This record gives sequence, structure tokens and C-alpha cells, in this order.
Amino acid sequence: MIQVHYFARLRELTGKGQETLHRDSMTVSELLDWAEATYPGFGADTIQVAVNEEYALKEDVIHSGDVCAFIPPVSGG
Amino acid sequence: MIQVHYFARLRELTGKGQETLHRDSMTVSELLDWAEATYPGFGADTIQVAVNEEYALKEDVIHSGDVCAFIPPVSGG
Amino acid sequence: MKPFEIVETPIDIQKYSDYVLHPSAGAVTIFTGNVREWTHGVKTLYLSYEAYIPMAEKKLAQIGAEMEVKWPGIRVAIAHRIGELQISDIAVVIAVSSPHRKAAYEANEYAIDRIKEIVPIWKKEIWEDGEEWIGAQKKYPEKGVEQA
Amino acid sequence: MKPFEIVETPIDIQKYSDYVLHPSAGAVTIFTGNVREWTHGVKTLYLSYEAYIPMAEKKLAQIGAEMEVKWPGIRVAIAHRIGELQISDIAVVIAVSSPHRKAAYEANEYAIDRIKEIVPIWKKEIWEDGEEWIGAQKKYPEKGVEQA
Repeated sequence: MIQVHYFARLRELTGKGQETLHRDSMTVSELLDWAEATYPGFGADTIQVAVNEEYALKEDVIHSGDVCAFIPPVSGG
Repeated sequence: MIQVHYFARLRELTGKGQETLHRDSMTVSELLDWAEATYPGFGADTIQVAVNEEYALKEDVIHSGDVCAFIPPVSGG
Repeated sequence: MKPFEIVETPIDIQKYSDYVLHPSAGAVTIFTGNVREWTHGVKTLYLSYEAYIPMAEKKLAQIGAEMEVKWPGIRVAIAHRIGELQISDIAVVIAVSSPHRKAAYEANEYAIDRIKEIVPIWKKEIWEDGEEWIGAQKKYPEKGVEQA
Repeated sequence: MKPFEIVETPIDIQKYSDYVLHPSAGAVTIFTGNVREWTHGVKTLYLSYEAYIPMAEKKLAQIGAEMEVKWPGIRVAIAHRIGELQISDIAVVIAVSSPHRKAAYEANEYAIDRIKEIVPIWKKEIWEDGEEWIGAQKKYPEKGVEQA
């Protein structure tokens, strides 16, 4: 199981703060493709993925038990 | 009469915070020469003179009633 | 307080200034980012900030660590507030102490630049006629909005 | 408080930050110069500051006016404390608000540079083995002392 978090625009778009994917492993790229297919307008090409609170590369592999987060462009400060 | 103020090192050197010169007028240059002659070690070449709270040029003329101050190199901040 | 933290209540700058001050510090710089009412003619009613809190605090600490490498001898504290913020409220505070002032200015400015790059915090602007999540991809060029 | 003042009591940074903040300000920078205990291996016991008060306040206000010309839209407050200051005490505070952050940083740094050039304030350092009025002509190169 892979846990994913949604924030800001993505939280409003998906209507949820988090959900659980029943997958053993997938790449970051696959996760983004899944999100884009599941939630029209997701905008995966502008979004980074954090795995266990660190920015991940597209080719990194996510394993069951990892906590992921979609990070749209940040605007703190 | 011309009033003159001493600060910091000059206040300690002269032993006074201010004094009055009984002069009708003099240039800033003359005031510095007077101070150097009166107080050995005054160091007039490193000192600026303020007349009525504004920095003055060596050739500016000080008149009776003006308030002068010797301004050694500042070190605030 | 923690030196790198996300908070949900008003920010007291004195607390962060006190944290970074120590006997070898000759200079302290504090930056606050405040909610601005007018941005190029568009009136903001209030802002709403959201964060991925544990990662945001890790990234703030990472920025602090980067700063201490670049400017040895400095001490740093950073806090960012989330939730609804009204006009003039402090959204972010950066406090840096240093033996000498140049590093305190430079390091402080580095911190806010990095926060805007890597810390997972998002700002929603609420105007009289709408609202929008702000992000690097949304620069609203038609309104000429800039970040603070 | 006055926006440009010489004070004889401890400096409360919040007061100056509050003074410069207004609804169009998106950024506030605060600089404090603090009494540092160690300067290149020489231990300072305390400092004593003296000012030509009326002229010093005029010159602080002049610096503020220069800043507002160079960085339109900023608001500035500066205070310098005189008398005996202990380690970590604030000698000077500079608060600058601005719609955007770049001007707030730049203007603040300009202010401290100008203060060290033109404001009639003098610092005496008191060490364990002596004391000395510090000034531009006295850089103590043998000790390598720098200003904060």
C-alpha cells in the first residue's frame, strides 16, 4: 500500500487530503500518470512528488509503505 | 560668542563637554587651528566641524551665536 | 519553540531574535513577509496558507543547514505560519545572527529565496471577486502580480 | 517614540517593526547591531556610546530621507542607544518596510553603512586591560578588529 497526500489546488481538485493506493511498487512517473488519468486537470507536468518527505526523481521507485505527496509549485513566504 | 562642543576622545582630552569662545567670527579652519594649539594632541586633521548641527567646510565662516561641535571619526552602529 | 517550524498562531519576532542571539553575535537580521493588501491594483481580503507540515519543517531545517555551511558562524531560526492570515499579519519570519553584519544580510536573503523554491507551503489569495492558489506556474501576468 | 531617535534605555525591536508596518508593506527587514563579547580574540567587557544627540537625530532622519528617495515606497525607523551597553545589548535598530522584499534588504543595509559614516555617535570599548574610543582612524590593525 502506498499512501499519497494532496495539498492546495490538488486537495480541492481531488476532494481529498490523502488516499491509499493498493500497489506494491511503482515509479514516480507511473504515480503521476495514474493521478493525471484519475483526476482530469491534475497538471502532472508541473508537479513534483515527495517520497517520505524528500523530493523524488521521475524514475525513483516507490515501495509499499512509502508515504508520497504531490507537490504543486510552492508559494510560501 | 561661539559655543563649541567636545565629544568622546576630545571631551576626555579637553576635560570639558563645551566652552564658549569670545569671538565674533572665524573660519572652521581657524577654529581647528585654535583647538590644536590650545589642546596638544587634538588631532585636528582627523576632525570634522559641525556648525549648527551640519557638517561644515574648512573655509566656512562661523559667526557669533553659532553652535559648533568637533566631530572625531564616528563609530556608531 | 523549534528553530525551524510551521506555526498556526501569530508570530512573535522577539522570540526568534532571542533564539539566534548569543555573545559572539554582533548583528541580527530579521525578515518578515507580511500580508499586503494591494498588489498592483488588486485588493487582497486575506490569505490562506497550507503546508505539508513535517516536510516543510525538514526543508526549513535543510535551508538553515545550507546557510551555516555558506556563512560559518551564523545562527538561524525560521518560522512560517499557516491558516488564515489577515492584512499585515506575518506569514514568515527569518532571524539570522552573525559576528559581522554582511553575512547576516546575505544569509537572510538567501533563506527567503530558498523558502520560495523548495518548502512545501502554498498560498491562496482571496480577493473580493474570487480566490486562487498561487504557485510558480501561476504568475497572473495579466495582473502583473509579483511575490513579496 | 520618534522614527529617528537616540535613546538611553533598552531597544524594543517590536516597536520599530510596528511603526514601519502598513497595509501596503509585504516585507519588513530589521537589523540590530549587538554588543559582541569577542572580537578576534579580544574580550569586550562592555561598551559605552556617546552621541551629539540633536545632530545625530537629524542625521538619522537625513539617512531615512535618502532611503525614501532611493527606494520609493519604503518606510523607515532607526534608533541608536547610548550610555553603557552590556554584551548582547542592542546598540542600533533599523526597521524598513517595503511592498517587495528586495528594497527592504537593500535599504536596510544602506542605512547601517551610512550610520557608520555620518552620524555623530562614538563607541568606547572597555576591555579587561584598558579602554579606547573607536573611530575610523583607529582600526587597531594589530588586533585585526573590524566593525560589526
